[in-house]
Amino acid sequence: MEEARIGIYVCWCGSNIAKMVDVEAVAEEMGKLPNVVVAKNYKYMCSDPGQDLIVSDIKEHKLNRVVVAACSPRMHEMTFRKALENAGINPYLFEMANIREHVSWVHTDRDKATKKSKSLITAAINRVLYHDPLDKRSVDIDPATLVLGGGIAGLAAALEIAGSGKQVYLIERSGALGGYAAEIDLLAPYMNSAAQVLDPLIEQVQNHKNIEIFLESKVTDISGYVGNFDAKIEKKGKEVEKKIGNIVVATGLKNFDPAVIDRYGYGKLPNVVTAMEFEKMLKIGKVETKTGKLPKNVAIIHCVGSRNPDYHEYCSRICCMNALKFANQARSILPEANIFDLYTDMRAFAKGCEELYTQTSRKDVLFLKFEKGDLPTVKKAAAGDDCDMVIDMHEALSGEDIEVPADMVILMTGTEAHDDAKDVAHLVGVSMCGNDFFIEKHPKLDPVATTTDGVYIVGNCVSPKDIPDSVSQAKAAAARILASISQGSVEVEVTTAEVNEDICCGCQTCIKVCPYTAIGYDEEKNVSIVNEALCKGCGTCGSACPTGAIRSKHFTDVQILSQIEGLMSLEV
Amino acid sequence: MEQKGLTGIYFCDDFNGKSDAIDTAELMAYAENNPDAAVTWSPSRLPITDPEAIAAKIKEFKLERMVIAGDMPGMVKPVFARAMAAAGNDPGDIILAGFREYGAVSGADTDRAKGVIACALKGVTFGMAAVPEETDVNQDTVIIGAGIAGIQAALEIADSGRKVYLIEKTGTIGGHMAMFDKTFPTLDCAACILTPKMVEIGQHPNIELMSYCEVSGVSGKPGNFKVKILKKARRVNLSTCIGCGNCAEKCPGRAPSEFDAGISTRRAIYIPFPQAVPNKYLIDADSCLYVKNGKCGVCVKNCPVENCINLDEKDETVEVTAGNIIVATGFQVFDAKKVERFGYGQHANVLTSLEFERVVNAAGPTAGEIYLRTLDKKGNYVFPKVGTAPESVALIHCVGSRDENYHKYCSRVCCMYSLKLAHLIKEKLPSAKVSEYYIDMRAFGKGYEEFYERIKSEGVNIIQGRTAKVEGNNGKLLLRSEDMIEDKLIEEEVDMVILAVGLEPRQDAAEIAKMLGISQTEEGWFREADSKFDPVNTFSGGITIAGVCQGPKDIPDTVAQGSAAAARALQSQIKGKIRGNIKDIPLQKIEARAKELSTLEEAKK
Amino acid sequence: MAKEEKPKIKLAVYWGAACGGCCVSVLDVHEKLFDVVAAADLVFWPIALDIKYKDVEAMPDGHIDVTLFNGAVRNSENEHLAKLLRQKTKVLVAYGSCAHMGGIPGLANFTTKDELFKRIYDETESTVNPDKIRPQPEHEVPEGKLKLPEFYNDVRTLDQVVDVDYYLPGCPPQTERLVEVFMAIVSGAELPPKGSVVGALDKAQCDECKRKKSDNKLIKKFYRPWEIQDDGETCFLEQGVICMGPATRGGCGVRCIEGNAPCRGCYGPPPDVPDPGAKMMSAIATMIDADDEEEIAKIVAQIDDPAGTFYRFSLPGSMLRRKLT
Amino acid sequence: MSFEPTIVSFLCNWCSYTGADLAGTSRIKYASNVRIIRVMCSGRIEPTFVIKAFTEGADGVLICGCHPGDCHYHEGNYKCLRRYHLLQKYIQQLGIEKDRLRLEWISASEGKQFAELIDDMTETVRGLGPSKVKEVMTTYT
Amino acid sequence: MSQRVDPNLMKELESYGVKKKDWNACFHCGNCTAVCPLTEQGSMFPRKGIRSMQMGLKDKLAAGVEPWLCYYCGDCSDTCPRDANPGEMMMALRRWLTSVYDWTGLSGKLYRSKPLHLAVVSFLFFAVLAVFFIFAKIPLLSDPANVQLNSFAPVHVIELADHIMLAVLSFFLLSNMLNMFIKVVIKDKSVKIPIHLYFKEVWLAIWNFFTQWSFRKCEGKLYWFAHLFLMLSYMAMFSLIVLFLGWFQTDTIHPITHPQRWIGYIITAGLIFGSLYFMIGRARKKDRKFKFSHHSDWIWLFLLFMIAITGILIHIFRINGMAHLTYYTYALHLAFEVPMVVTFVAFSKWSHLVYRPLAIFFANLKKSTLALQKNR
Repeated sequence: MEEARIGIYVCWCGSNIAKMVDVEAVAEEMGKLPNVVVAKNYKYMCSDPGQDLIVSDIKEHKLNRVVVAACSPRMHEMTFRKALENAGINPYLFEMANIREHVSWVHTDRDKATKKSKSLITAAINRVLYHDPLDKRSVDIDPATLVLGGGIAGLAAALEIAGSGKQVYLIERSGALGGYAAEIDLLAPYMNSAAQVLDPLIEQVQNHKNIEIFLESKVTDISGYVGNFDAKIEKKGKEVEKKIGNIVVATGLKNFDPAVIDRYGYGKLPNVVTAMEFEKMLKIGKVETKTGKLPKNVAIIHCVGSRNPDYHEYCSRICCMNALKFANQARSILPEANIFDLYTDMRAFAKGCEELYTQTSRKDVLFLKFEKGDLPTVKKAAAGDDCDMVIDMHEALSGEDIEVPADMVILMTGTEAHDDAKDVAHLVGVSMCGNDFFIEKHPKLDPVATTTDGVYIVGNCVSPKDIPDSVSQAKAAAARILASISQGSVEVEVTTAEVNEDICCGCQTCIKVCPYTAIGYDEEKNVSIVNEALCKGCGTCGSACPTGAIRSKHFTDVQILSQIEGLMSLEV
Repeated sequence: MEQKGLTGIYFCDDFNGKSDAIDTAELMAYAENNPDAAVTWSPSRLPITDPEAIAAKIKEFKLERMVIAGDMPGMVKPVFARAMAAAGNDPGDIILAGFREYGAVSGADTDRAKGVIACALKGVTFGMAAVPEETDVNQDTVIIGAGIAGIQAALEIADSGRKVYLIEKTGTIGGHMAMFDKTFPTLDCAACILTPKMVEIGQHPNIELMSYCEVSGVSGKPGNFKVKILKKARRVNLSTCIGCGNCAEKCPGRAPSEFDAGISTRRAIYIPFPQAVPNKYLIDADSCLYVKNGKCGVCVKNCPVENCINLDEKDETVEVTAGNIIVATGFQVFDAKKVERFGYGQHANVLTSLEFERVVNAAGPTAGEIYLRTLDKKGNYVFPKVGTAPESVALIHCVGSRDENYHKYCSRVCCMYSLKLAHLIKEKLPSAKVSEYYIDMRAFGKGYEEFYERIKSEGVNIIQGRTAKVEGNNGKLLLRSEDMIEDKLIEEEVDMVILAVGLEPRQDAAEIAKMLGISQTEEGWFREADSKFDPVNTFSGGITIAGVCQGPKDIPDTVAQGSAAAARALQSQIKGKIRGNIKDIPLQKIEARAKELSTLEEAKK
Repeated sequence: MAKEEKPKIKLAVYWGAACGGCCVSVLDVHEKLFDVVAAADLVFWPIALDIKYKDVEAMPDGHIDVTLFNGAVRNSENEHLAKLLRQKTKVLVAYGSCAHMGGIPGLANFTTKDELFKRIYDETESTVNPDKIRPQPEHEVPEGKLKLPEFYNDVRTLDQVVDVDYYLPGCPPQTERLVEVFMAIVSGAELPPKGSVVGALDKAQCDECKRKKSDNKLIKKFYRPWEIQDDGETCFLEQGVICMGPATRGGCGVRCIEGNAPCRGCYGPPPDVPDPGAKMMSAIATMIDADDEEEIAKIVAQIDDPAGTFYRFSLPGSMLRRKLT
Repeated sequence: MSFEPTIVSFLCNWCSYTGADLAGTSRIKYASNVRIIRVMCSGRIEPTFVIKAFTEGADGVLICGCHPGDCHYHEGNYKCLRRYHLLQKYIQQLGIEKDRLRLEWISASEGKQFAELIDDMTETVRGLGPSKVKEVMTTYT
Repeated sequence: MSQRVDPNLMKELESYGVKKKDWNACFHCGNCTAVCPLTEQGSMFPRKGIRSMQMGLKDKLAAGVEPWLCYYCGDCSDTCPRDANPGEMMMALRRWLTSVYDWTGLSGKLYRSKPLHLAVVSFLFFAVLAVFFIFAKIPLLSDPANVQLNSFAPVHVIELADHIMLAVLSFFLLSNMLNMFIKVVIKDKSVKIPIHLYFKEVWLAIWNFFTQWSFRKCEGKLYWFAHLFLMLSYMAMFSLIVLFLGWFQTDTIHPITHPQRWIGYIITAGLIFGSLYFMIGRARKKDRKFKFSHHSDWIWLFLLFMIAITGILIHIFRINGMAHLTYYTYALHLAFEVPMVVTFVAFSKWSHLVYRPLAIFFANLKKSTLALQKNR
């Protein structure tokens, strides 16, 4: 290693630092430390002249390392790194000492503040000695995208990406596109026709020159990393291999099977139907009991399988609105019938939904509340009763135990993850939460990305949601993918971890430590391998490695240890 | 058409009588004159309540297909389905011609409504027929509003290497999210997750952040907009200000802090909050003594940088060109003063939820301590630096929402943020009694129901029953509610009441809508092109909407929309072409295209 | 014969604060001893040869080519000999764990000289010492002054007393390794840089370990080896048994693990690890399969003696080399 | 002059360092005894660093990370928490008072809490007196 | 045993003036109950009543007294987030309850059919006139200074008629009250009221009856005053006519200081003020409580008003010695009075005069009983 030649620059920040820290004395003293070639102080280091000062010193004094003592690196680390780059040296041969936010602005004793500044700068000098030049790296992105699932979210993502002229492979396990939306007649809250909007979408997808559709297919294997995945697709026994850059997982949901809830009598009482079954009746215009009569009393029961720890604790989000839609439709098709809606909380939260709730109640739909955990029971009516079934319930808003007559009971079945969600998760390398839904990278600010770069999760496989929210997510994923493929490459983290293969003993402690599945295991060499395209540089693996084989670049053991030495060197 | 059989059309709504509505009579006349319609009905000619009668009519006219036209024709579709089935037809042959669905909501949209009818009669969807022409697209994007939706959209597009003008009305980006303490249901701190994104915006080479700026005019056409931007006089030079704060120390001007939702004061020269981006000062003309009286200039004297503060700076207007515009202007909270009986503005400790967010925020005026608000010497409500903690707090849901007297819609986030606030109170004041009064608990999202259960188990008293009134009572607040589940009347005395105020469109939403030529819903939210499949597009080409300006939503949904809007822009930019305005397509063109499509369809069969 | 032409090297072996096992390990070379003797002259080996300290003192500086110093430095005699041998030796090798990192005797650094003496001279069950007599370093007798080596408060590693050229770790070092190293020196091959660890691998134990390993290192409960029925096949850590293998140099031939006992770490840490136990502590703690603070504390409580576990052979050689008093 | 302890503090970049910066931008005053070292994640902090700080003469060591669930890297702070518990047990075995090592969660908005934490820890450590670690480890008896 | 939900009850209730747009708008937020100044623990309305209406819990509704406790200030309707008009629903419920208590079924018929009610009123109106036409002898030589009203309508005859009417209507009213008692108290097995409480509570009931004290909690003091003044005037008029007609209806014109004169004036003022206040309110429809009017409201107010007006006219004519006009007006006066009394006192709106205090009485009884049980 060439001899270190360090330049130190202490900023006044006007009076912000200078008022509390004797910057001149600090600079002078620091100048005496070994390897320090230049030590200067200046009013505004971040200003253009301040940066120019660094650049010219680097050139003049052949500096190969720079320390700036000024404000928080969160403010200006990038600024100074750029200055180093301009001067022709690697931007990572730089360290900042924060003597504003952490010293001058928070302390009141000038001597102490000055002393603290010195030790912070000494630490920075000690650290920068061990800095390595690091290079920005990027990986090329294959412009093709794999979309798993041909439901509404998958279609939306595929169209958005293909619409820009990029290749999409759309995989659907069933024989048709459209998913659950294709089975629905009308959509709450505006009661528009699902088919009228979905059919053209499907047609567009089918006729799109950039979309290759694989029906009755599944992906059997995915390997690689962001920008460079290889997918094996099995289509009717034949295997195809595709190279892709990104993956959108839109595998959707399945409906809860109400047969497991004994009290609702599904499967035993002929006129207890699921939401999907009722949907079919509406579609063909025949809302009739099994004996072909028009029902006089229709009861809709919410939260079937949802909001109940025995089945699923979560709320399925879409059933309330679907129930209101059914109530409306039932009223329309059966003008004379009594319609009862047995709910827990009416979750009419989306645009236009509260209005639908109001509108529905205006149509003489009687809403009856049962409390969470105090479910109604459906039973056959006594012989001679003028209805087919009666529902026993405790009505929470009146406090009464009541029975509700019913000739048809519609169970608003909740949604749940597919049985094979685990396989999909394993295939694409995403994690799952307790409910078998996939986990997003960040539930708030990154709801479609996953911890695996290049793999996006959208729609109902993440959590139950309605069509607009699914579509938004699909397009959000598309945006991410479009941005990266239009760049052609994606920049990867510079300060990643790296494995010293001469030391690594293959204990595999690090592998599960990584939240990004960036570490793999090379069986042949018996060492761990860091996929730097996936690594985010948190350094946790470096700390977990028992042999010291993993190095967290820019936060290496020796850098931090010598920083500590520097910090303490002025203490008695 | 012969082989397809006869088509009947039914107008289920009659708009006549409503001002500014589409003229139903004109539409019916259009249908009657359309050769594709065998018969035209309306409720006055054929009542909608009797499926049997309709079936008989269908048989009588030998109809094989029905078009139902109206504002929301889906509402009556099932009755036709039954009638069609009864008449021996396939209920699948019912076509909805929904005017609202295609944005035909007022008399001005009559032509579009006719187009919808023409397409329906031809058996094709309007969306397929009404395809605007494509034009070249400018690669730059203008984003209006730099809340989390705007930030997200900007980063998505800028990361693809394209230029973004991010225009923010206030002095900093971050929007409402920056004001929050924690976010539900994960309870992560808003600043921790938002500030890195804000910093990224500030440092992104492809983003031109224009804070303290407003869009003052838009011209041009999709793909090539000219956007006039008013740069409000900041009076502090953005490039030389070092953010030291010396100027503010001695500034005599005071105004309520916008960032603290008005519960603290700031100087006339100020930085909206310590982590603002850009982290530079600005002068608020309304509270600056120099601007008002022409003398002061204390800030200039204290500024260590030469010529950084220019008190005489004037507003200026610049113009940028862009191919796409993303509107992410967000919302404002409901003015709780409107509900007099909750006593907001009359009692010191009736707070809005937004105010309380600032109280409970570690970076807020009380540094996160929950204290009771008191009166200062001048008679203003202030939060003391050290004060008494409330022993009991009540949260009231649905303030201004779900109420015919104010806003009919549900604001979507209040239930959850109220639960969150209840949790934060319990966390900071474990012995405090916390009650929540709600109508329906809308815990619908991922992890929300679980969160609700958790808050219940933390000892928060959650009561189903809307609070009717809050009255002052010897320094305490007495509120009255019916606990509908426990069947009792609750007259609770508490120290503090937090009103879960709803979200409403910004005051200037109409102005922006007009400027951009996009439409609004009755409530004032921006209207999307398709409520289901195109939630961010508008009927105006090149203009997308994202976030709460389109309707209330929580952070993840807003972020998703921000990205989705970016996707629309990116798609056109990558392709190099963008679709024009749907509203500009002449009726004849739609009719012709519908005919063409239906012929194609026939040919396929 | 060319071999004859080469002068024999002078070899010394010394036994400091140690159990003697290291010396035995030298003897364990068995028939190879002839090769050794053929190549080297043993000039000093208290356990085997009657050579007085005075004889050593009389040697000129640098007279001895190689000294294998085993055992830690516990008393003034050890220190004296360490310094003496350093003076007389060209290549001083810290031989075995005790000289290298302090070894088992180093565990005495958890206590003090006074406490030790109190226990040994007053408190053990077999002790009768009503007058609380302590060993005296010096004692006047008619014949003159009698001297006993002074017992130090600290146990020290060899390199804490003198400059060390090489380290040959192990408790005891594997004889094969010794022969290899010795032969390398004899053959005149280029020696590794000063301060290197020799006779051991850079890679840790796991590299040689034949047990089945996976990434499934999540520990809900720690077991002492006798608390669990070892399946003989799976990685000890994956069974919840603390094994120092991943943080210990290989080279011993994973003898303990082969014998179905977890590694205790006698070979010391891999290269570039500043503190021998801290890395393993970090790794082990990371493996704990709990996020809840209470649960974590409960699992950690199952490790009775972390310092003794992770620094069994290396306490004096670690950063926190002794207990504060 | 009363004893002025030196406290070495390891802060994660995303929450705690930002929180400490916020204390600065908000001009909240606190004791000058703390010396901050920035790491990307509290999951990077390993026992070696803490031990090193003590042997170099630190009277106290403070580790700060994001609140549980807030970690920028999802779960690094949990790893830190686990290490902290084991480390505590270890240093206590060697006679270092447990109050000399602290782990606290500081979010980006908790500038004031950070300042209070520093003041509090400074006082605690001051009460414990100077650490003997450096002296003991460098003097052989 | 659980009750069967019956949406058909609503159809019945709609015929008593419940509006469809009201009852099906309610989404149960509890605002109305909480905003009502009269609700208290154990007696909560209007929401629960609305719930029972929606669900068709007929027995529960019939046994409830809550509708009677409401004086209809309109707060609930003003603040209802769904504009469901709970106050108006309470009003309609009172009509329905009146018909429930009335075993003859007449009440329900009058309430549900405006033409029928108008027909009955008209019939009685003309019947009275006919009776006068047939039986009354107009003194031929009328002395302008001495109007002989008692010759035209002999006091004892009128008094006799009064008493007969009193007996008949009292029978109906009392039996309805008994019916109410059975439905509200006897059938309610959950509360066993000790006899002594009846005596204790009755005083409070009487106090309430004469002051409508609980009404004062509602906002709008003028409303309370008008209501109370009208009620007291009516009560005074009623007792004068039924018990002291001989004293009240004299041919001698007393001086203005005579109690007969000023009592008469006060009563008339009360009737005029009250009925005008309500009629103007109902005509303007501005106030929430007056927005919707049932035909019974109008018929009743009109009759009351006409009774007062004709009363004044009789007096004026009599003082001025305008004998003929006095006699005709007197006939008209009775022609208004009789249908009012017959249709309203026992079968329609005016019966709330007894039902409401009775309801308060019953409610208090139950409350005290529960309090007693609790203390024990």
